Amino acid sequence: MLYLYDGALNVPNILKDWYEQEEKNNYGAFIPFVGTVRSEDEIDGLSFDLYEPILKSWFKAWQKKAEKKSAIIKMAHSRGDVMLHESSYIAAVFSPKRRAALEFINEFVEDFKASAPIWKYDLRNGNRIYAIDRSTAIKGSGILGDKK
Amino acid sequence: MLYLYDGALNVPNILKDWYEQEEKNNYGAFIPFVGTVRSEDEIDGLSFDLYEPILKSWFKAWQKKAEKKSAIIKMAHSRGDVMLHESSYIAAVFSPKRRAALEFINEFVEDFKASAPIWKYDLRNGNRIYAIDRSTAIKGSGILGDKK
Amino acid sequence: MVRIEFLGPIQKEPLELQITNLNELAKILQDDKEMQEWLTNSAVAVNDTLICSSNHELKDGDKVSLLPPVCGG
Amino acid sequence: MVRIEFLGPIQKEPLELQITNLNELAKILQDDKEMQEWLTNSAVAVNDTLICSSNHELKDGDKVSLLPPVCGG
Repeated sequence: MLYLYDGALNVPNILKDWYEQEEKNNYGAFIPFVGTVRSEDEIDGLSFDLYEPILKSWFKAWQKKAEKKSAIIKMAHSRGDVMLHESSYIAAVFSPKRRAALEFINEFVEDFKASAPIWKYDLRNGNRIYAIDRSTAIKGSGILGDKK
Repeated sequence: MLYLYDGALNVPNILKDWYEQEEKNNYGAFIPFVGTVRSEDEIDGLSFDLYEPILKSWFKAWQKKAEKKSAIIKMAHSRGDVMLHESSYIAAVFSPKRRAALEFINEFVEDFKASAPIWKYDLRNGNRIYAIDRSTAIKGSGILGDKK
Repeated sequence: MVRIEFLGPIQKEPLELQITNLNELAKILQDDKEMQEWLTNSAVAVNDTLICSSNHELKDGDKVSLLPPVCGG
Repeated sequence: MVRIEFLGPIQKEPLELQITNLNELAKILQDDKEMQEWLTNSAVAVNDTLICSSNHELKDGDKVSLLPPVCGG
């Protein structure tokens, strides 16, 4: 399941809900990844835009990959502003086996960073500045660029 | 920190405590690994023996490794009986960066499985049967064996 | 008509254009100085599916989205 | 005297032995049929530090622990 929230995530509640949803379903390994806003470069926080239609189809493709390994994935992400030391992202895998779970969370989080249609802005003195230096062009980008 | 409990772990509470202990400490990534007892081979549950002196020194060595990467680790484990669908193990890393955190939890959990002085027993019809088939000889084992 | 939407940080209002493929869209957008860098680093979706060739045909009612570099988490 | 402890699933009471290195311990334990498999798959710690050579010297008051194959988690 994919959960989108306005503002920061309530991490303890989300982890509790997810654990309790699956605890009787015979998954031997549960690995959440929690992303929290760090204080660096004097930012006041981060802000996020999401494009839901493609985010949902991207997530659905990963759900199918998980299903093939008898695993499931869950993800929560913030929309809008998330201040310093608040959390904006949780991805989790539940899998029968440890090894598969560790590999899956790794691949999932890496592809999330490279492909999920989410844009990050630094909040700095009341401004919202696109974090282009930390952003990654989606695979296949540039097809409208000048071919000369 | 290393936390040892008699019986099953209260996973939501432990994750909440750990998250809240570190949320202001500027770690961008928090990755817990939760191990839960699966129903397989008709067991009723698992049971664990720990040898604390060596478990603590093994954990301390990993704390030092984490420190070198500006990360920290926490671990909780059960002593005694843990029944089906209850959890017996949580390992977690807090790290400034995602990549380092994913690598670290991976290495830590693998070494835990290979080296931590914990013995696992299947609970089956009131018997406690050493799970030798799933156990791993610690590196350097066999030095007292017959050299002939 | 084909609707063109600019996502995330691309500060540009949607367009409605009479075009039949992505190459025509590329020519139109390349004339806009402010779009040139976005064109080199953005991905393109037609009706919310990512497309990897500019030869892709478009039909009346299609929606084209430009997705600049991403950074979730 | 050196104290020998058998951890986890090895069902054996501790021993107190007058020995000066691990090779002597190996010889004594190899005479115990029930110990032979444990000897091939157990690690050895002296005073809670894992040891990788049977030439390790022992002194009065040392504690030797045998650690059979592990499986935490």
